[in-house]
Amino acid sequence: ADAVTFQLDWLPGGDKAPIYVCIDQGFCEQAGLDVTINGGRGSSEAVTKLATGVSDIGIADIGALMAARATENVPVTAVMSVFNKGPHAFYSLDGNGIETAEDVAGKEIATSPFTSSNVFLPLVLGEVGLSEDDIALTKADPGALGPMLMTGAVDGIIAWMTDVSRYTGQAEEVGKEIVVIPWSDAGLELYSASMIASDSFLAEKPDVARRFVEAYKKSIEFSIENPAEAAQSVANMVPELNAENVEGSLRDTLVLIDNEVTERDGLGVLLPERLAATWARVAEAQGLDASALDPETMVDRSFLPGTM
Amino acid sequence: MSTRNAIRHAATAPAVLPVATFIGLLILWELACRLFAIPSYVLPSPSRIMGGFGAVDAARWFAHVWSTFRVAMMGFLLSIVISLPIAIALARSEVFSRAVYPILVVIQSTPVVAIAPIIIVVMGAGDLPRVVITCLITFFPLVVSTTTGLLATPPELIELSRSLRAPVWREITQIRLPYAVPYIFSALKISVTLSVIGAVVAEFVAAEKGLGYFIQFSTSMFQIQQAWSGLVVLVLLSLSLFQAVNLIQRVFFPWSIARQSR
Amino acid sequence: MSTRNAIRHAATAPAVLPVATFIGLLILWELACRLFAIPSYVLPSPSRIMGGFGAVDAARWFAHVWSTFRVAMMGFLLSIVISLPIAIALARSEVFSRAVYPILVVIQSTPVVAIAPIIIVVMGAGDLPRVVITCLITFFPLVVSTTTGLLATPPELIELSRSLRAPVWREITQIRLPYAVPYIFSALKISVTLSVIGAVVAEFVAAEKGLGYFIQFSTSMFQIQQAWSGLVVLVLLSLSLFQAVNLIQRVFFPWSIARQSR
Amino acid sequence: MQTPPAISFQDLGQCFETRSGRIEALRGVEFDVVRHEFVAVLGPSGCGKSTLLRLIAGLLEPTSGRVEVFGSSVKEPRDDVGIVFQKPTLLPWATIEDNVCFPARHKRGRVGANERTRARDLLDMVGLKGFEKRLPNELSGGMQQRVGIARALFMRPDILLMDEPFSALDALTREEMGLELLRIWEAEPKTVLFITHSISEAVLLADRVIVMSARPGRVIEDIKVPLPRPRGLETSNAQVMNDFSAHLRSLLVAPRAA
Amino acid sequence: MQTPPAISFQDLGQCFETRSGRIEALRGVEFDVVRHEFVAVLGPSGCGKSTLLRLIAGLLEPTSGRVEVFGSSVKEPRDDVGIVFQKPTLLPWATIEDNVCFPARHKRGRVGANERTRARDLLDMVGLKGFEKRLPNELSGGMQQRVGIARALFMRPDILLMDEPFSALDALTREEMGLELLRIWEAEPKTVLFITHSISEAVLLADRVIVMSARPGRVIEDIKVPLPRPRGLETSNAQVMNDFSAHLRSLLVAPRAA
Ligand SMILES: Nc1ncnc2c1ncn2[C@@H]1O[C@H](COP(=O)(O)OP(=O)(O)OP(=O)(O)O)[C@@H](O)[C@H]1O
Ligand SMILES: Nc1ncnc2c1ncn2[C@@H]1O[C@H](COP(=O)(O)OP(=O)(O)OP(=O)(O)O)[C@@H](O)[C@H]1O
Ligand SMILES: [Mg+2]
Ligand SMILES: [Mg+2]
Repeated sequence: ADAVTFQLDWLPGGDKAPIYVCIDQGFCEQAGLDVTINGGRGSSEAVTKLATGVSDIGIADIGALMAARATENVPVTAVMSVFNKGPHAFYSLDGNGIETAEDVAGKEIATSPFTSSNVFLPLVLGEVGLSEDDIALTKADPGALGPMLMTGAVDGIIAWMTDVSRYTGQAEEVGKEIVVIPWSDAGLELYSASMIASDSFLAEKPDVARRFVEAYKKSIEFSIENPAEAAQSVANMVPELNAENVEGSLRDTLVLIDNEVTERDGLGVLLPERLAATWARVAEAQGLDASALDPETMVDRSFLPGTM
Repeated sequence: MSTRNAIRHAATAPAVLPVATFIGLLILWELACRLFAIPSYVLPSPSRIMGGFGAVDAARWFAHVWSTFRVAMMGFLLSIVISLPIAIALARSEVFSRAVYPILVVIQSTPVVAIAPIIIVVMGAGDLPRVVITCLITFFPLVVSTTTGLLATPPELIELSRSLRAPVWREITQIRLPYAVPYIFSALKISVTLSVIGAVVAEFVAAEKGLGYFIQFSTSMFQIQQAWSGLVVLVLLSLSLFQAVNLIQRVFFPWSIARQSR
Repeated sequence: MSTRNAIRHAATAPAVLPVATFIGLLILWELACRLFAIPSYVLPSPSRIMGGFGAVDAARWFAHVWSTFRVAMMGFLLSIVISLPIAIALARSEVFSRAVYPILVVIQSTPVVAIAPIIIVVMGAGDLPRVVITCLITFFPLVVSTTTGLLATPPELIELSRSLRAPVWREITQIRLPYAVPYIFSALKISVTLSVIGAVVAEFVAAEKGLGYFIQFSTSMFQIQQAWSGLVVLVLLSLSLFQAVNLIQRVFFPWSIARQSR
Repeated sequence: MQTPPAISFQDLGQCFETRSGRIEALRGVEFDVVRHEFVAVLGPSGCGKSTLLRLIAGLLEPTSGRVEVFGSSVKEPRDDVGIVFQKPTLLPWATIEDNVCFPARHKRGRVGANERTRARDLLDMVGLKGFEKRLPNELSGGMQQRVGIARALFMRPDILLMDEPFSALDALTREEMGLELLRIWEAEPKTVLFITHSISEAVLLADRVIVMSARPGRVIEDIKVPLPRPRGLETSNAQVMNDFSAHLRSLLVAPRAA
Repeated sequence: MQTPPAISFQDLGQCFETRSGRIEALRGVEFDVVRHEFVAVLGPSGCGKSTLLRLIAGLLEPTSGRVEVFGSSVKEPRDDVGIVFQKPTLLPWATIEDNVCFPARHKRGRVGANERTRARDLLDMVGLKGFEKRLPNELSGGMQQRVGIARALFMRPDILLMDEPFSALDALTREEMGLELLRIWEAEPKTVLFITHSISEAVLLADRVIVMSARPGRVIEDIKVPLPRPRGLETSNAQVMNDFSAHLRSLLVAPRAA
């Protein structure tokens, strides 16, 4: 079997289910692949590890790859989309008076210091006619956001769609109900988590890469159809996780993978227009020169099965 | 016989009081959690934390503890091995000291997270980068304290050594180092707890197991009780290592422990 | 006059050598980056890092430095204020020492990230949690070293004090503390660099400015040169604080610096 | 007697427990020192003289028997006792003058201008004029010892305990300091317990001489000095003195020979 | 003379620079010590005797003039010189026996069985039998001083420098130790420079006595002791000795009175 090192952009969890499904359900083995999973600590770190050849292929926010390509020209290329929507959202509690994105005006909102959500915040506020000056923003450790919301220290928080079930659980413990406002509903249309690979891997082992992408895609489809089994696969491989929790976050995550955009464009597809729109948003949000990168140069769609 | 007695005495006598304090604090904590109905994702009560231990089985716990312990110890020992010669050189040579001290401060004050990518790229993903990170976090107190200790030797004893025309390294091993022992142990106590912190930080940056990884992982998965149970184990590990250093000092360097004078 | 001279002498004389070392290392670094064509996202060359300074304007730099400096200093001073009485109590009372030392070790070895949620929930997201985090990271070396120093006083001098029937606090302030000064400064040197690390860690946990925030933020935006320029400033800040502690010792406690004997 | 003795030992014994066994330092020591008496203690090295002094000073608790000062049992150090330690025991970071003033600073927290003057006078008296601002490590052994003497006199103690105060001094300085001590003792009467190895010094200075045996230390002679006061340098040559010295000498030789 | 003197001072001067000004400790010191001579140095406290000794030992560099040992200028400590320091200077963590063996351990890294025996013999000789395994802080002042003497003799040095070695000893122990020293000196001839404050001790032990003036220290008398060898306790009572002592005494008093 061919060895492949797979790079996560964060710690294992329900949102990373497909790669565990791939191994645990035998899709990788069937494709003649021997996959090792490398834990990650953020998208930028994952990009660096791919660029330096520590890993072959992996998952990271495409915005991070865009920034990295624009500033450092890293030898990493996107091959497939995984989340075709941004995962960012406002969370609030029922009764805090936040029902839509417009309602955050004048409220206290907490976010974690280094999440990619922060760069998109001005854009989503702009979509609803607000600016950052209209909200009181505090930055605190991600672990503190839930407690801050539940204890009433803030009116709302910025977090990802992948955590709906967890925040719901926290709210239940104090007898409250959660309100989630995805930014995609407020007009922020973009790709986020994507499969990216090091250029040398793609150039030297195109066949392995192609087989891997295919097996991965199969795993995503399996996860969509059998979330409970997929969750069990994760729990099998990561004893610190229990299947119930994993299933909750996997179900939250599937919304970003399998939705109306997928229906329209197909699973894993990186459409040039949406890609260009994503880059425009990223460039605007991070203050990068929009002409510094042609997003088409950083994708290679030839590895996605069925497109060629 | 006498050494064994010393070990037994040193090991048992001081255990009662801290244990009592701990039990008292645990009870207070449990009561506070119940009385003020503190949500468990802010601060779980001890009884709920106990539940967190069931999250993974004993073998897995052992693997986490062993991984952290191994990295902490290797980093700690490496930093001892590195610090001693550096401290000796710093104490011996004013020039070396001026040239090298600032570099040590630079290394000490560089946040590990900022240079983690290089460390990992250069050293791969095995134990090595973690041991190096631990060592980077641990070595500075050892260097500073040992240097201070080496220089604090009474001048009369240095004159004695000089008058005997002993080789310099014997002046260091037979006079300066014994004199520096209280300083060195004071630094070892600091460094041994830092070595656990260092291993944890290293696991935050790059690891798939270990108590730091377990805690961070559990936190990011919102498994707060599980995270706290990891924290409890971590703290116990740290305490044991600290007490081990204490014990070593009591048994092998009893003269270096200043007695209470009243 | 004499104090001013001492300051001038202490400040200028030792500066040449470390500066020379640094310039040498910078040149090596630049050469290595060029010769081995190290990608700048792994390790940018000094010349490229210089470019990173232009990323934000001087006022913004100042705001970041000031924020980190302020938190580091407040945490450092707070930990001095806290450590001294604790160290005195630990040195005075065997019982207190046994009961409290383990608790201090627990506090020291708890990774800040693990308890960040409580700290933030309890203290909000202002300067307070950051100062507290810095203090938590800084206080332990001070406590351990000061305690060791207080207990290292020669017994003859303690007898002198007892024979004078002085109040205990004068025994501490006039005999034990002066004797502990070398130990205390050795700990201050460790703690002052830890205080910068502490402020940086605190900024990772809760902040919108400061050098730690800037570095982490730049890294997460893949602005590697910018991150490194932040790192350079951070390290310079740390070095200056370290040298400031050194200078204070040289000027105000010259007798506490053991002279090189050869 | 109505008024209690200044110092009184009752069947005093002292043992030290050490890693390698116990040492019996003193056994059945029993004698009194009357108020304003000047008593010299002689005895072989290691016989427990310093231990005796630390017991009176309240720095050590007797393992058996009693030590009383002015009729009350010694439980802790007293204000009215001044000590010259066998080692100089100076604060290395303080100037000589500050070392002499240290008792005032340490007991009361401040040093008055009068006290500074007194310290300088005492330093002058012990022959250290001009060294007020030096540090202890800039002084010779004998000079450090003299600082210790000045410090003990500084607080005008009722009882002065002196542990071989003149041992590091040359003969001349020693005699000068001895006569100076007598002058002070006559001007401001105080009880003095004076440990020395010099028979002639003991005879020159003391009202009474106590001779101790080798370890475990016991009192083997307690004898009044039959010389009139005031005494001066000429006393040292007197025939009485020579005879008396010879007697003490024989005592000190005897126990060892036995 | 063909063979160079064991020790030779040539117009030696020594100044110390301190925070609060310079101190002139020695000025124009000039004398020789012949091989195997036993020379005693007398002088007032603080006159520079210890400084003189540290100059010979190579622990200090003269600020002017020269110090020679066996004809070569002293640049650093020498192997053939043994020193008894004025303070005992023992290693607090080592037993008494280990302290005596320390020169061997420190110079060569190991201590042979013979050497341990020698250390125990020396301890026996200085009256410390039974204290081999104790720690320095369990000993009295005089006992510590004797450990220092045993340590200096341990390496059988050619030149023995002794800085008030017997100052903390009682008269009897002092005489015993002095005679023991003479015995060793006669059995294994060596050059001895012996600083003391006791005129009678100087006269009893030395071939020659050097008398120094108060600071800055100069040689004011350099005189042979007119007593035959071997000497013993009876010597101390001899008439010659008394007269000679009186002469030295007058010398020591004179400069101060002037
Ligand atoms: N802290 C101690 N621990 C153990 N033994 C001690 C201690 N202090 C003194 N001794 C022992 O007690 C005995 C008497 O000691 P002390 O210091 O009183 O003698 P001394 O008469 O003052 O002698 P010297 O004239 O030599 O100073 C000695 O044998 C000594 O070994
Ligand atoms: N390290 C030093 N720094 C400054 N001055 C010093 C130093 N060592 C000695 N002196 C001075 O030199 C002079 C001679 O000192 P030294 O110790 O040689 O005297 P000494 O003859 O041995 O006296 P004693 O008999 O009291 O031991 C003294 O006045 C002393 O103050
Ligand atoms: Mg004594
Ligand atoms: Mg001297």
